[in-house]
Amino acid sequence: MSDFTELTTDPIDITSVARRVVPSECGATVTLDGYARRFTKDKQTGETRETDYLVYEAYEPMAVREMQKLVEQAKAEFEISNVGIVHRLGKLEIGETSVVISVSAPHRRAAFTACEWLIKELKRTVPIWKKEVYADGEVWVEGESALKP
Amino acid sequence: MSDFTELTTDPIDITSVARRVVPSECGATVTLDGYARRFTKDKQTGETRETDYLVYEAYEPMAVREMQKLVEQAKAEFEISNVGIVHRLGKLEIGETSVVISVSAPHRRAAFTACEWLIKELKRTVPIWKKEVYADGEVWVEGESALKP
Amino acid sequence: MKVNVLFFGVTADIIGVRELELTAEEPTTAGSIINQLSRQHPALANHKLLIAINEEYADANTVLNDGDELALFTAVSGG
Amino acid sequence: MKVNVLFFGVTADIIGVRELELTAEEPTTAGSIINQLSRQHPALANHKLLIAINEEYADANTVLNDGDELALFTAVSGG
Repeated sequence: MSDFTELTTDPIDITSVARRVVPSECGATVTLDGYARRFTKDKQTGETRETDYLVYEAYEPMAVREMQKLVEQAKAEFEISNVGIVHRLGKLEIGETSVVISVSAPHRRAAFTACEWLIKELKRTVPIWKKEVYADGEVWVEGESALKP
Repeated sequence: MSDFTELTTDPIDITSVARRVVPSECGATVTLDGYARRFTKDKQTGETRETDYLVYEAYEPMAVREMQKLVEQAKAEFEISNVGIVHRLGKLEIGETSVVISVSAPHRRAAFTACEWLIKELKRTVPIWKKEVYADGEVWVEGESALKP
Repeated sequence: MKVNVLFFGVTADIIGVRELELTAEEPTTAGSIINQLSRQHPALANHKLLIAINEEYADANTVLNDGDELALFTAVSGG
Repeated sequence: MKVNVLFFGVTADIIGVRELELTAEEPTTAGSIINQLSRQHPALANHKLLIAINEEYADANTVLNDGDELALFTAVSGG
């Protein structure tokens, strides 16, 4: 019944994240989930590579602080009730959930808008990195974001 | 790995709905879930009533057809991969999930837009009705929609 | 001709059954069936009714054919 | 003064450790620490680095204080 921002090395259950942000007066929950993809297109070469598994690593205390800041900003900016963000760390098999962001709101419009804003900002500011491991090597993915404005 | 539209009297697991729409090339899934609320504000009187439980009823074959039409329209209009819609029927206790709409897409923007469009249209066109049962009575909720345009 | 009429939620409560087989003169519109039912069940007139014929939305002026399935219900409230 | 420097992902791979305690003359900026590390580990210069001081984003001109925790990492890629 309140906000939460967590890092976990355990599998993430989407349902339980979505349910934990539900206050009794709310009408809708919008949930974004990201997951480990089998195929990734290389932005430079355009080639598609098959991923074996992923590894996520975080600057943990700062990542939690940045996620909490995002929750505070979202609640100040949008008419929403509660926000839950859980990001998985460690090794993820293909298809496993890497991140879940659930937003509850009296009106679903605000929940959609806030959820979309939160994932965009999380990918830009929260110090978490993804390593893609292929049959023939591995690479730390570098984000597209510039320094924080 | 494909689209589905279902009515069920069983509890809905959000995770399994979200996962069933995930193709291996996709990057994001956006999921809307609606659920049985404890408190409802009466639109005429402004009073808040406490609901004991809900009952959903459908014109089942037409409801499935209308949901399938929405999926076809969404896939024609938005750059999305798969859509899953599951609506629960029968008696729902407070907090139980009534509807889940999951949309997967290569780019999350389209998933958000399509998911929001789908729940709006479902509430307007799909022949399903909700009965709210209170301590002192019950009422079939009438939607706000006019006839289908 | 015969028309099968289905009711849901509010309309099922008013009519007291979920399904009726009606016999009507041709041509008959959905609207004339509603009028006929409203005379027997005045509460029906308190609600804005939606109409579906053979599982597709239709309007009150639609002429019915023998064997059609006509569904009468109030504005939907799923979700 | 002493500064604790943390590395993650790409930077940890290049430096070969996840944490270093550096001794520096005052005043020292985050940028000068990066320059010093880049001389020993030229691969660091191939990457655009983000800087955090005591768990807050900062820029290269920020002057460090004794005991600060400086984190150096490439653009984040969570989600």
